[in-house]
Amino acid sequence: MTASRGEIADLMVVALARMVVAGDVVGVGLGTPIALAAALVARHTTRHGVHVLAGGALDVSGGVESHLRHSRDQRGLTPGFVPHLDSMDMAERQAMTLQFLRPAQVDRFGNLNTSRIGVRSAPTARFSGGLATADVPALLPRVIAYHPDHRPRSLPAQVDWITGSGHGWAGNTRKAAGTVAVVTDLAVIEFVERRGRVESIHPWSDASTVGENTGFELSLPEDAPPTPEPTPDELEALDLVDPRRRRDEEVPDPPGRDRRVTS
Amino acid sequence: MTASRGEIADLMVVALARMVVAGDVVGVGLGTPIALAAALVARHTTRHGVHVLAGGALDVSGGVESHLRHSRDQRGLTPGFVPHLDSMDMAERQAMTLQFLRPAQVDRFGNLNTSRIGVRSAPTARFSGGLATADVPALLPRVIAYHPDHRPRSLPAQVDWITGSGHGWAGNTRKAAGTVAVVTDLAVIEFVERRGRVESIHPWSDASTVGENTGFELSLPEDAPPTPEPTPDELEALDLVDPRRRRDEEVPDPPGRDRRVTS
Amino acid sequence: MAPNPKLVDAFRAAETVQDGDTLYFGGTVLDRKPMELTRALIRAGRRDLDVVTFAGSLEIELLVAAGSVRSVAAAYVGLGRFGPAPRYVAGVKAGGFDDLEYSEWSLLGRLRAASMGIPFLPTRAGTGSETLAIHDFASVADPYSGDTYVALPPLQPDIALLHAWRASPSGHVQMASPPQHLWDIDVLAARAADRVIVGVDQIVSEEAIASIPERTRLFGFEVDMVVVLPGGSWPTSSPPEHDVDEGAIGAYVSSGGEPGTLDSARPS
Amino acid sequence: MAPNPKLVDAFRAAETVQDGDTLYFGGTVLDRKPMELTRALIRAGRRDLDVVTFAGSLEIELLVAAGSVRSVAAAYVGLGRFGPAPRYVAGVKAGGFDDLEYSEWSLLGRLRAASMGIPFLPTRAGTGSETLAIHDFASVADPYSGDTYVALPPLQPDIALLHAWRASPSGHVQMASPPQHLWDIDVLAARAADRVIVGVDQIVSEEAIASIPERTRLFGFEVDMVVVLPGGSWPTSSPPEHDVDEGAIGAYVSSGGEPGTLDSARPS
Repeated sequence: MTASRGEIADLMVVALARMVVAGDVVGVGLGTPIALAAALVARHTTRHGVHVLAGGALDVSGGVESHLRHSRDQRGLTPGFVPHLDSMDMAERQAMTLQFLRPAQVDRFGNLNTSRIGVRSAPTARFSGGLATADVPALLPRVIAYHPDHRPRSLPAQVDWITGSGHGWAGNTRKAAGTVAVVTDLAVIEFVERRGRVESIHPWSDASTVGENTGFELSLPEDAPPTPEPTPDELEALDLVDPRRRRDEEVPDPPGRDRRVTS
Repeated sequence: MTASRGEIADLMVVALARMVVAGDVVGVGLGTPIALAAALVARHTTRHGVHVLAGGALDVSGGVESHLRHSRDQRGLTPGFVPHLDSMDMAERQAMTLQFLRPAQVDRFGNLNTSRIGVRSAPTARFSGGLATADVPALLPRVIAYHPDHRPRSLPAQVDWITGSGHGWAGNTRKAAGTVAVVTDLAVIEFVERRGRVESIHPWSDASTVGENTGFELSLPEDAPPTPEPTPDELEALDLVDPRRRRDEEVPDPPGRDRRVTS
Repeated sequence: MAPNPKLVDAFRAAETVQDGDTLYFGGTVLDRKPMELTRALIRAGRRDLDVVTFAGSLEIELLVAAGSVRSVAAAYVGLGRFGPAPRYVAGVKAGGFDDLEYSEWSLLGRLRAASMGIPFLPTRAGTGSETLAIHDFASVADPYSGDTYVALPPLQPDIALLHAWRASPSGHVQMASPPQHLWDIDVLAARAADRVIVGVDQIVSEEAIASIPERTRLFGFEVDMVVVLPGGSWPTSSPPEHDVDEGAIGAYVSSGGEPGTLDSARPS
Repeated sequence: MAPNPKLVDAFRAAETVQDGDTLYFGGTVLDRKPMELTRALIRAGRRDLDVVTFAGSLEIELLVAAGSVRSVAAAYVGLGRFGPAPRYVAGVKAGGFDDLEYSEWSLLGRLRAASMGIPFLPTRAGTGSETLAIHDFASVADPYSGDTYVALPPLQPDIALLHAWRASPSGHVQMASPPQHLWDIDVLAARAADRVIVGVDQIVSEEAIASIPERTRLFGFEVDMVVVLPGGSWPTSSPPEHDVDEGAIGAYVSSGGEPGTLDSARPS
């Protein structure tokens, strides 16, 4: 079965959005339209029982593009602006409850790498840096990762560099669960008891494809259900919050190269 | 010799102002017009090499009354407003350098009492509380006290309650000198090597009056000079910054009751 | 959408307060005091309250007169240029409640630790003060220099009660601009508290909030209840709506602290 | 009054920087980068700089291309939607300077500790991260719970270099309103640093500052030098003056990181 960039982006966005619960205050970082769209879709489908803080403004009406505007153009569209130090405090006191992160690698413990491949003094790859990736897994009640190019090097047994520590790390003194799930272009995986468990497989994939493209052993029930297609309400929300499909930008083109176009 | 409330207020203000040095950033608390006038006079006499933060606004032009206005009336008169938490940070990092405090009591070590007389559970007097009196002697490079009613119970050997610790207290890890001086309606006293030393005596007083009205032993040179009268420049500044003489409100009426009207 | 449950009346707001709660009262000295919410608490008969405020005035007078307080924690209680707070002073002298005097930095530092979500805030402020010693704070060694600092633990009031300019039904709260002195302490206390109740002079639409978003100081998700109380801070100020009613406060002082002079909301 | 010594040109400002200084570069990603001050540093031949920035972009590219840096400390270096920063990435891979990656909270927490004047800031942020471990921060036990926290020590750069909207001769600096995203980090870094140099698009009178005092973000006593540099953040943005010049950044990326494409100030 084949899937287009758009289908992949749509299903990833709604899969992330479904993990948002009423009352969540979702922080969205720089340059992650899938994360932003997911938070805004959740705000729509929960009928605004969710708040989204992105680009220093809260709940900007008008969707993804409005959140990316300059603040002077947001007057009339947002209830207010949040200085960055205030948002740091919100995270540390858990008034912010959730963040979506897009690392280069996620490993079997949910550890996240947004830093580098290889040694620090002479790496073979240097990513742009994780901003809060190192911080929020230890602060927020939960963090959810996503990766639009599910393959063994993206989901290795062990990340090359632990930028952000994963699920169930020791020493947290509040209810900070760490990275509780990763949504990829193939499946939805939750981290439970320090193990990745496949919750659902996207319609264009199957258990063996997911297993072969993951660098660590998954708990992968034979009867893992398909990830439900976007509902009419979700499709309406997607159109509302991201009519120009900024979310597609994060999916590689061609999606997943040649390994996924036929299942 | 006699002195009026106005003469006392004027000389106290200029004596305090003379201790301000160019580059000082002076924080002024609530309800202390003598402190405010002194900081503003110093700003004038140093030709603006001093900054005054009072009532949440910086360097309000127009003097004491302007600083007491509501912020909405200060537009056009101030370069800007300072949130209170920012001013706390300024103090702790010593970007604020000086504060004048008006305690109920000052003792031989420069300890300050703005809290109570007697035990905490059933005091015989309870003052309004010291706000930052407990804090700034341990934070700012220096603190200067003033008291417009110099008598033994105001300057006792030991304060009834140490709201703010005095000069030379142990444990300060930065250059926080504590309370370095007290200006009264009789004299200017500096605290040096944990001892009060009379620097000058106001024209309407003399050494024996100062000694008799102080509850602890002073270093009191026989030839202590008179506190210089306000200079023409200082008088001009006094008129500019406090034309309505709000500074007089802090001096008791009649000043010093009957003990000082004749020397 | 369902009717917004954040909009309640003062009676309902007071009902959610329990005897024995720790309550932060917003406003400073004669500005922005939540007077009408205080009256509602007293009418509801709440007792044994642990009252916290940075700089208290007439709200403390009413609570002390009503016998509602178990302790008062503050860096200042007084009536500003009108002098001492008579009921408060009499209550302290009589030992009617626990007088938990704070230094400014230690009270605000504890609220900051709570709003920052950190376990303690190290500071030099208050070193050597008997006022600080009341609280028996732990000390902490700076792991870099070895020097000793005061470790201020978080203070998380059960409820913060504020009075502000205006809010929307979803609970976005706006304050005057230019900002009134010490406004940010109200925001700090709200972020430190478990729950937040805000009385406002005006309820306005969400669109009105969005038209001047730079004046929003608290967001709906930080506010639990909004009570429409025009003049609810009377006789203290509420910018930009009204200044301090000096006549009313003078009359209170002249009466020797007769709470009846402050009984009703602002006369219109 | 004597002529105000705060107003200097970029040459004079760069002269006050020493080889080996720790410099904080203001702005975030493609906004408000002090590009013209950076060019002046390079023209002055400054070397062995320890560069700190929360989120760096083209200023880091210029400095790396010029061989001016000894280390780069940042939570992000990249060109935002234009992808990686080519010179920076090549420099890291070649080991050309020390790559002091920070987590967001630990870099900003260190600046906060400095601006708050406290010896360290305790935090849970970054626990378990190898990025945090680079810095070998001490840990501290919460004296109340006994739990262990990271103790972030103050970071006090020798100089903070910022680009802002406008300032007066006495050094009061104003920024756009509504505020641009992450503006407050520039203010934080300025308050943490020993000295502050601000390039501005406009120099205005003290009266102009006082006419909109609520936009003042840094005061004269916090600012050491003001340099009038219209377009001095080009090709990064400077609100409310101009947006990001996407064409110029695209040309830089297309050139494979040719610093000559960024050599001059904003073309008018």
